[in-house]
Amino acid sequence: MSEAPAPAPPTAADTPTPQQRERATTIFERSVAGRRAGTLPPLDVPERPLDELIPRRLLRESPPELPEVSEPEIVRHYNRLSRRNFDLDTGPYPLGSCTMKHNPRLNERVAALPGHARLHPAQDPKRAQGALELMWRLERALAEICGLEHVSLQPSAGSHGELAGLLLTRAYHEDRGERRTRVLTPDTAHGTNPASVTMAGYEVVKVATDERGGVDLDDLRSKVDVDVACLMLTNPNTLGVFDERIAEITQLVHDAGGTLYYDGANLNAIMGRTRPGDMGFDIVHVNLHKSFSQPHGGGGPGAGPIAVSDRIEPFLPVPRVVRREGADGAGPRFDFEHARPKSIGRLRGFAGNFGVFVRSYAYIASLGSDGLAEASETAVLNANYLLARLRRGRAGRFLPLAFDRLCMHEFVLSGAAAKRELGVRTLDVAKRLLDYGFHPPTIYFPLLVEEALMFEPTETETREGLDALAAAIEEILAEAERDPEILRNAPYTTPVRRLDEAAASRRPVVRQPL
Amino acid sequence: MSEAPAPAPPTAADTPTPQQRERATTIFERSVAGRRAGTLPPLDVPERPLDELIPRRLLRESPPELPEVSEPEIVRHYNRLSRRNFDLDTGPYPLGSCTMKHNPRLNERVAALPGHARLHPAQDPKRAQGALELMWRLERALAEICGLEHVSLQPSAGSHGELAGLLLTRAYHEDRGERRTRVLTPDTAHGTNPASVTMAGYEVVKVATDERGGVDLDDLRSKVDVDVACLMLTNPNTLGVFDERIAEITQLVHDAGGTLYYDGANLNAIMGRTRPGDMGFDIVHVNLHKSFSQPHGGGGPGAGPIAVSDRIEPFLPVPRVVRREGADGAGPRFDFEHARPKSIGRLRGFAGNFGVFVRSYAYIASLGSDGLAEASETAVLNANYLLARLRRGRAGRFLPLAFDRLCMHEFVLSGAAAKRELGVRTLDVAKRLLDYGFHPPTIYFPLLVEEALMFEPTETETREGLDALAAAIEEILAEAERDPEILRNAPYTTPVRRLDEAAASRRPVVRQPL
Amino acid sequence: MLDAIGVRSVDDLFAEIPSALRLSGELDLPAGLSETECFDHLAGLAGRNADAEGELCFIGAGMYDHYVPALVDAITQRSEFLTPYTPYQPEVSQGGLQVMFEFQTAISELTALPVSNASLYEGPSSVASAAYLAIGATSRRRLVVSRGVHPHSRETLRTYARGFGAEVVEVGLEGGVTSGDELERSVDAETAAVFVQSPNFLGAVEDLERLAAVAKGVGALTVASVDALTLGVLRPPGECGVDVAVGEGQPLGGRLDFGGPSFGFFCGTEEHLRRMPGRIAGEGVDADGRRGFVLALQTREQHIRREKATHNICTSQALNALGGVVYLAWLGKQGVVELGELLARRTAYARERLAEVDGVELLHDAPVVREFAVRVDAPVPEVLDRVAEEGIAAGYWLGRECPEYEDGLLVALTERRSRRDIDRLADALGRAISAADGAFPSDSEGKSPRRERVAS
Amino acid sequence: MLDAIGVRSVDDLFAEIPSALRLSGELDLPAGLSETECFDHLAGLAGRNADAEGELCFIGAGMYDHYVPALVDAITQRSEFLTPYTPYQPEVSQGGLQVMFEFQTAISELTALPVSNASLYEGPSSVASAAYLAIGATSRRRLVVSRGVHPHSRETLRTYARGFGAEVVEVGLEGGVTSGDELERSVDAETAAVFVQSPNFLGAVEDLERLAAVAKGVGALTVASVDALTLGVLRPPGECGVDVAVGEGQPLGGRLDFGGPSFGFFCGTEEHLRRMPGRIAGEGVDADGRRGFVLALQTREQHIRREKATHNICTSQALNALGGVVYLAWLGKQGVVELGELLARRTAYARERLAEVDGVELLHDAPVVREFAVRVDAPVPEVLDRVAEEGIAAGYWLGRECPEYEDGLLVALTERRSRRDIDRLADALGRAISAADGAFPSDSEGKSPRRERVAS
Ligand SMILES: Cc1ncc(COP(=O)(O)O)c(C=O)c1O
Ligand SMILES: Cc1ncc(COP(=O)(O)O)c(C=O)c1O
Repeated sequence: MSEAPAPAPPTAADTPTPQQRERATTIFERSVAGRRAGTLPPLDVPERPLDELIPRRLLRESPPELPEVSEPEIVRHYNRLSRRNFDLDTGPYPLGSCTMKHNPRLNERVAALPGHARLHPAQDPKRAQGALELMWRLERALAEICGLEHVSLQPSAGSHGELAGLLLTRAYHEDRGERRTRVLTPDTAHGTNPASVTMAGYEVVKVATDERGGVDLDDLRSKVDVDVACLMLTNPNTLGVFDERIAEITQLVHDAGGTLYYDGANLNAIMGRTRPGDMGFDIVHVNLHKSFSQPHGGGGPGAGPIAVSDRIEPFLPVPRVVRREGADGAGPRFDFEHARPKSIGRLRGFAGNFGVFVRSYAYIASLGSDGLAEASETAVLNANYLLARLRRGRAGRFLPLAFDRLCMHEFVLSGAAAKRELGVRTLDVAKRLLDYGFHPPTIYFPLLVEEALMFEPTETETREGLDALAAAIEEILAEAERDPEILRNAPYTTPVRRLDEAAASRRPVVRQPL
Repeated sequence: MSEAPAPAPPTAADTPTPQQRERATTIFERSVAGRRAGTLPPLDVPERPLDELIPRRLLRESPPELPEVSEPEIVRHYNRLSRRNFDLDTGPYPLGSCTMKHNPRLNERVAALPGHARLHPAQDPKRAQGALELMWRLERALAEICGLEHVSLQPSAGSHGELAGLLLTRAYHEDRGERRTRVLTPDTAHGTNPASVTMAGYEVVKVATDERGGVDLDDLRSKVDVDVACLMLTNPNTLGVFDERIAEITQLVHDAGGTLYYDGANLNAIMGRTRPGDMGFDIVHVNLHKSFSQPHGGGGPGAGPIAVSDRIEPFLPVPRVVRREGADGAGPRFDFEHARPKSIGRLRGFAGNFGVFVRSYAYIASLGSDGLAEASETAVLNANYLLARLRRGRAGRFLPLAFDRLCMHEFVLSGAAAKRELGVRTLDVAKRLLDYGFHPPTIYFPLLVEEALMFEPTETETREGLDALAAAIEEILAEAERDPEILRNAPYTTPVRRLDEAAASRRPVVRQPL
Repeated sequence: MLDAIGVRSVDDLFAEIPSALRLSGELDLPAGLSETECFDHLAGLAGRNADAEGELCFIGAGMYDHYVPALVDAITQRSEFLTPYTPYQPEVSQGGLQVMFEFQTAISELTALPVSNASLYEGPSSVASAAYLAIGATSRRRLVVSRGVHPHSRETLRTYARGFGAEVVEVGLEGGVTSGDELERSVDAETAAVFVQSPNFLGAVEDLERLAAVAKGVGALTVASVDALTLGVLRPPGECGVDVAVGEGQPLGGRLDFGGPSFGFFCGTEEHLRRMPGRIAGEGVDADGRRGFVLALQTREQHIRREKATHNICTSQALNALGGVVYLAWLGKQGVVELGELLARRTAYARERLAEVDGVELLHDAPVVREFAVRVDAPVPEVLDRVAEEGIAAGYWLGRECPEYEDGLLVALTERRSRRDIDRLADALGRAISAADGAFPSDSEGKSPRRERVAS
Repeated sequence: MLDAIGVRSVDDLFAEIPSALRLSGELDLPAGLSETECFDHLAGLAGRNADAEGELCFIGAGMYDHYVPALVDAITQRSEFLTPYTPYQPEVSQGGLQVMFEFQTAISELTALPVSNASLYEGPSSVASAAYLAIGATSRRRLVVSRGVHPHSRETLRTYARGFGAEVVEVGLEGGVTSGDELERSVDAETAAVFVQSPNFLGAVEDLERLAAVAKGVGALTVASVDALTLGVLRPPGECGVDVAVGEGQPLGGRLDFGGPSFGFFCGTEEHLRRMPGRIAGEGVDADGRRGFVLALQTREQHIRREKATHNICTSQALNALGGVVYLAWLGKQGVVELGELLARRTAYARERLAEVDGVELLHDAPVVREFAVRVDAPVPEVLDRVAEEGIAAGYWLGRECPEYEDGLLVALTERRSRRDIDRLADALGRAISAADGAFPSDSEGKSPRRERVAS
C-alpha cells in the first residue's frame, strides 16, 4: 500500500462477481436424507426401549429437522460462508467505539489448552487453582489499570457490566436508606447506557454536550439533585474528546450523593496515562473484547468486568475470587467466596466468561505495563495521524471534524457538508468504502453529530493502512463530485449489493421454513 | 447445487474482480525498517561479545534481509494470499491420480497433541512407546491392506517409496549375485516411475498398452529377460483400468527373476476388494497423502510407506520398528532396530514423517475395515457415475472416453474430438472450468491419450457435486460451439488470468531482488 | 507522523489530561513477556487445574463434557468468523448473518417454537431476560419460579428482578419434579410468568405441558429453560404450550471453559417476536434482487431505541452460536436422536449401577435423561476428594448450592463416559464411601493423577 | 446412481477383478471408531510419550524444541493452504505459488546463495540429492564427506550412492572440526563433491571457506549442510565459496513431530539452477499483464522429463515450507540476529556450567553456537535415565549412532531453555553421574514426571 490513490473499483456498469452469482444457500438447503457427519460411540449398555425409561407423553414424536450433511459438506459450506465476511485479518477496520485491534494468535492457543478449555466450572476450587489464580491476577491487573481496587470479572459484556453497575448503585443507595430514581447520561452516550438504565429500573435524564464536545456543565448542574442515583460517562467520550473538567464533574455528582459510572469502552485511549478511579469514578466496566484483544467473533463473546471503589465493594456480585495466604509457609490458596450478605447476587451462571479472561490475561501479560501504555499512545497517535490526513483535501472540505480539536483514540467527522454540497449521504460514502476494500467507520453515531462518521484506527493499524484509507476517501469524494450516483448505488463488488434492512423488518423472515 | 446448469460466468467483456485489481505484493515488499512480530525472552546469561565466542571470520557481517513486519501484517498478508488459492474445502477437485478426498479435521487435532507434535525424534524409545506403538499399528494395517507382511514407513512420499523399492530390488539381486540393468515401466506410468528408475541407476524400458488399456502382453514378453530387474505397475493403472491379466503379468516377470513393484497411488480403488500382494507384487508404496487422507498441503507433506514380501524384507531400510512381547506378563515393548546387516540403509533422517502417520492412522482407525472397503466402493461408484453423466450430450461427443469400458476410481477422456471439431484444447476446457468454480481434472496425462482429461472424483464428493460438474462441462462445450474464443481466453474471474509458464522459465525470476 | 499532526511529541497529544490526573509513574504491572514465556506461564497455570482431559468427569449441573468435534474448532477459528464486529454492514457480513439465520432455524426446530434470536450471553441471564419480556408483555410484576430451575438461574433472576421492581416467588419440588399443587397455589392474576426447567436441576424430566397449563390458567407466560441437546428425544417446549424457551448452549459443541463463553438461546411464539432481546437475522434481498440476510427488527435494540429498547444487550455470543449450529449440522437429524437415546440409556445404566453401591440411594425416581441425583451416606465433599484421588470427578455436590440436599450428588453422563467408566465410578464411589470417616485431609492441591488411558 | 451407470450393484463395478484375486472376507482390521473414541485412543497413545511440553528437553541432533509461534499454526491450518494439491493450475494457486517465491527469497537471503528451490523432503535426503546434482554437474562419481556431517545424512548419502553408482569416502574430525589435512588427502580429480556441515554434528562451527577452497582446488563442488536458524549470526555459505547449501528446515518454526514432516531446503549458485531438484516458483505475468507466479523450469521435473529429470521428487513439503516462511517473517531481520546471539550466549553459559560438573568434560573446544558436546564419566544411557526421572531430557547420547563417542553427550539450547533450566540440568547431571553405578533399572516405561511449571 502506498500514498497513491487505490485504483478505481468497478461501477454500476460492471457485471456481478462469481460470489454474487452464487445464490446464498443455507445448510438446511444442502440436506439430503440419510447423510451424516457426526459419529457416536456404539451403545455399550442394555438397549432399553426409550418409553420404558421416560413416559411416552414426555417424549418427542418426530425428530427435529436438523440438516443431514456430511463433514466435507459442512466444511465447504462454512468456509464459503466465511469468505462472505469482511474481517479484521483482511484489512483496515476503523469502526469507531469498537476498538478493532489485532487479536494475537497466542491467545487462542492458550485458551485452547485442555487445562482451560476442558475445565468444568463446577470443579472443586481446590482442583482448579490455576484458573482461580488466573482470574485473581486478571482482577489485580484491571484494578491497577482502572485505579479502582475491587474487581468482579463476572459480567458477560459491556452492557452487562453497565447493568451490574446500576444494580450496585441501587444496592449502595438502598443500603444507605435512599431511594433515587434518575440516572444522568450525556447525549453522546452509547445506546446500551440508557437501555441499561431502564432495565435497572431508573429513569434516563439526558445531559447536553457543550461546544467543545464535553459535558455541558450548566446543564449538568441544573439536573443533579438528590434523586440522581448516578452519572454515566465515558472519558474520552464517544466524540474522542477528553473532558478536561472531569474532576469538577465527578465532584458535582458526588456532592449530591450520586455515584459515577465510567463506560470503559474507551479505555484504549488512556491506559497507563490516567485512570478512571483517579478521575473520581466509583464504578468502571471494561470491555475485554475492546482494549484487551478478545476477538469480536462477529458479535461476541466478550466480557465486561467491573472495577469499583471501596464504598461499592460490599455489593459486588458473587461468587468473588479470594486469595488466602497459605498456612505454615505453603503458597497462597484461591477460592470462590459466596457468602457476601450485601452482594447484589449473581448476574449469570458460574463465574464469567473464563475463556475470555484467559485471552485478555495473556494479552496483558504479553504487553506488560510499558506495552499497555505504548498501545494507548500509538492508538492516539494513529487516530490523530488519520485525522490530520483527513483534514486535507476533499475530506477536510466535505467531511469536517465535528468538534475541532485534537482527538484521543478516535474522532468523529460530519458528513453534513457532503450531503448538502455533493448530495451524498454518510451511508453512501460508507458503502463505497466497501468497494475499496475497507471496512467503513461507525456511522450515524453519536447521534448529536449530523451524518456522523466515527473513526477509530487502533494501535495495530499501520501508517500505510491509514494512508491508503485516507486516499480512498479522497478518491471517493472525487467520484462524488463527478457523479454522486456512483456512491448512491454502491457497493458493487461485495457478495451482495445494498440490502434493504427496513423491508426485511416489515415482514420479517427469521427462520427457514422446513 | 442441482442438475440445472450453473449460471453463465462472465466473459472477456467483463472487468477485473477486486482481487485482480490488487497487485500481488510480497511479504518483503511490506517490510518497513524497525517493525517486528516475534518477541524473544530477555538475555538471562552474561552478555558476552559474540566474537569472543566465535571467531569473527566465521561470523556474518550484515544481517539477512528478512521482512520487518508486525504480527497483524503477517496474518493479513497470508490470509489474503490464501484466498488466492482454490482448495478442496471450497469445491470439487477431481484431479485424477491425486485422490483429493476430504481431510477430516480430527486428524489435525490428534496430530497437534503435544505428545505427538513436541516429541523429539531422538527421545529414548522407551520414553516414546506411544509413538512406536502407533507406527507399529500403522505398519500392521498397511500390511493387511496391501497383502504384504513387512512394512517400512520411512519414505517421505510416493517417489521416495519408488526409489526405496528400486534400491531394494538392487540389493535383493546383488545379494543373489545378480546384476540386472533394466526396469520396465508401461507408457502410462507416472513420471516419477521412470525418474526413480534413473536415480536408482537402472535403464528405463517402456512397455506398450494394448487396445483395452492394459499391459500389451506381447510387448511385455518380448522385453522380459534376465537383465530385467523389475516391472513397475499400478493396477488399476493411470487410465483407471483394472488389468485382469495381472496374475499372468506378475508370473511372467517372476519367472525371469525380476521383482514386481506396485505404485500404490491408485490404492483408493481397491481397498478391501483385492490386494497387491495377492496379485503377486513384491513391493508396494502407499501414498498416505492420497488414500489415507493426509492433506496435500499445496504440494506436501506426504508419506510413502512401502510394504514388501518375505524375500525383500531383509533389505528394508533402517531403523525398523519392532515389537517385543513383555517378559513376565508385562505388556509388549516397542523399539527401533538398527542392526540389520542386509538393509539398504537409511533414506532420510529419523524415522519418517511421523505427523503424517498420526493422521493416517487416525483415518484408518476411524474408518475400520468396513469403512475402508466402503470408501473404495464409493470412489469407484462416484467415478462411474460421473463417467456415465459425461457419456451423454456434448461431453460424450467431444470428450469421449479414451478406453471404452467401466472404470475404477478414475477415468480418462480424450479431448481430441473437441480440438478437431470445436477448435478448443483440453487446456482451454480446463481453464474455463475455473470460472465455473471447479478445479479441473488432471490434463495431458497419461501421455498416450491425446488431449487427456483424467477425472478422479473420490468417495467424498457428493452426487450433487458431480452433477454440477457434469453440467458445467456440458455448458462449457456449448459455449465452445457458440464461440471458442470464450474458452481460449479463459479464465476471467480468477485472481490472475492465464499465465505464461514457458515465458517465466525462459528468463526465470526465482527470488525477489532486495 | 508527528509532523503531519503538527505536534512535537506523543505527550502533546495527551496534553488535555489535567496534570493532576496524569499517572505519575508506570502502571504497577509486570514487564511484558515474550510469546514463548507467556505460553509457558499460562500453560503452567492451566497445568494446575484438574480438567476433563486428565480426569474422568461426571460433573454436569448445567455444563457437560461432551465431545467437541474437531471441525467446530476449525470453523470457529477462521479469521473471517473470529475477528469481525457485529454485522453492521450487511454487504460484507453475509457469512455471519447467514450463520445467525441458520442458528435461529436450528434452535426453532429443536424447540418447536417459531422465532428465535441469534443468541444471548448464556443460560441463567437468558432466564432473567425472559422475565423482562414477560413483564413487558403482561404488565405484571410477579415471577413464580420452580426450585427445579438451576440455582444460578434463580439467583440471577432475583438479581435482575430488583432492577425490574419485580417479586420472585419459589415453588418446591415433589418427587424430584415441580409440585403441581404448590404451583397452583402460587400463581395469581399478578403473575407475569412461571419459570420451569426440564430436565430440571436434579435431572428430572418435567411435565411441561401440565405446568404450562397452570400458568395459562392465570394468564401468565410459561418460560421453560431447556437443555437443547435432549430435544432429540424429549418433547419440545413448543409442543407443550410454553411461550418462551431459553437455555444454556454449552452442550451444543461448546467448550467447558470453566463456565464460559458459551451462548444462551431465546425463542418463543410469534407474538413475542417484537419484544425479543438480542440480535435477530432476517432474510431479504439486495438491490439486484439477490437473496441476502440483514439484522432484522433493529428498532427493538438499544442502538436505535435506547432507553425504550427491549433489552440492553449489544455484544452477544455470535462465535459460540456459530459453534452451536456447526455442531448441530455435524450431529444431524439422526445424530441428535441417537445421542439422546444413548444418553438416556447410559444414564439409566449408571443410575442403577450407582444405586447398587452401598451407601448410595436415589434422591428421586422421576424419569431422567442425562443426569440423575443420589444421596450418599457419607460426607459428600470427602467422598469426592477420595474419588478424585483415583482420577475421577464423581459429580456435583448438591449441598454446595442447595442446603436442602447436603447429602446429594448429581451425576451427569455424556457420550464420552463409557460403561467401563461408569463401572469405575461405581467401584471408586463404593470404596470412598466405606473409607470415609470425615477426617480426610482434603486440601492437597493440584491436578489429580492423570487418568490412565488405554490404547484399545 | 447405479441406474445411471447401468449396473445392478456396486459389485458389478468390480467385476473385472479376477475372482481368484478378490479378497474373500473383510480386511482383518478393527471396526471403525467414532470421533470421540478415536480421539481418546490417539490421545492415549500420545500420553505414553515423554514430550517437550512435559519434559525439559535439551535434545537436539538436528531437530530442536524451538517455540512455534501461534500464528504459524493459524496460517498453515487454513483450508486454503492445507488442502490444495501442488499448484498445477496457477490461476487458482497464486497463494501457494507466491508463498514458494517468498520462501525461495528468504532461503536465498539466509544462505546468500542466489537460487533456491521451494523445498525437498527434509535434511539428510537433501544432502543425498545434492550428490545427484554434483554427479550430473561434474560427471564424476566420488563423494567425499566429513564425519562432521550428521550420521543420518551420511547414511542416506551411502544409500542413495548405491543407486548413483558412486563411491563415498569419509574424512575425520580434528578438535571437533573437519580435518583439513585429511580432506586435502581425500579429494582428487574424480571427486564430484565435498560434503560438510556447519554447525557440524558435534555442534562445532566449521570454517566453510577453508574447506570449500580445498574442494575448488580439485574442481569439486562444495555442498554445505547448514542450520538456517544460525545464519543470523554465522557467515552464510554463499559468502564462503559453497556451491550448494542444503539443510533441515525444522528449526524454522517446525514442530518436532518425532522427526517429520519438516522440510529440506536446497539452494545454490546461479549455474546450478537448471539442475536443481524439486519445484521452483518463478515470477511472470498474466494475459492482462498482471504480476503472477508460476512453477518455473518444469522441464527439469519428472512429470515432463521423466527418466531424464533432474530428480524424481513430486509431492514435497509445501505446507512445512509455508510454516518456515511465516516463521521467518515473524522472527524478522532483527529477530534472526537476536535469536542467534541469545543461543550463542546461552550455549556458552551452558557449556561452561556443565564443564564445571564433576565427571563432565568438553568433548571439543571448537566454537559452538547452539549445541555442544561433552564427555561423561559414567555410562551415558544410565545417566540419561536418571536425569529423565527428574523430568529432564539431558541431551542426545552420541554413542547411539557414533561408536567413537560412546561417552559423548550432545546438549542443545533453544530460546525455551532458560538459565534456570540450564542450572537445573547441571545439578541433575551432577547427581546422576555421582549416583551412576551401571545398574540402573532403566526400562520403566512411559512418560517422565511432568515438569513442574512455575507460574512466574
Ligand atoms: C461506548 C460504548 N459503551 C458500551 C458498549 C457496550 O459494550 P458491549 O457491546 O460489550 O455490551 C459499547 C460497545 O459497542 C460502546 O462502544
Ligand atoms: C500414479 C502416481 N505414481 C506416483 C506418484 C508420486 O507420488 P508422490 O507425489 O507422493 O511422490 C503419483 C503422484 O502424483 C501418482 O499419481
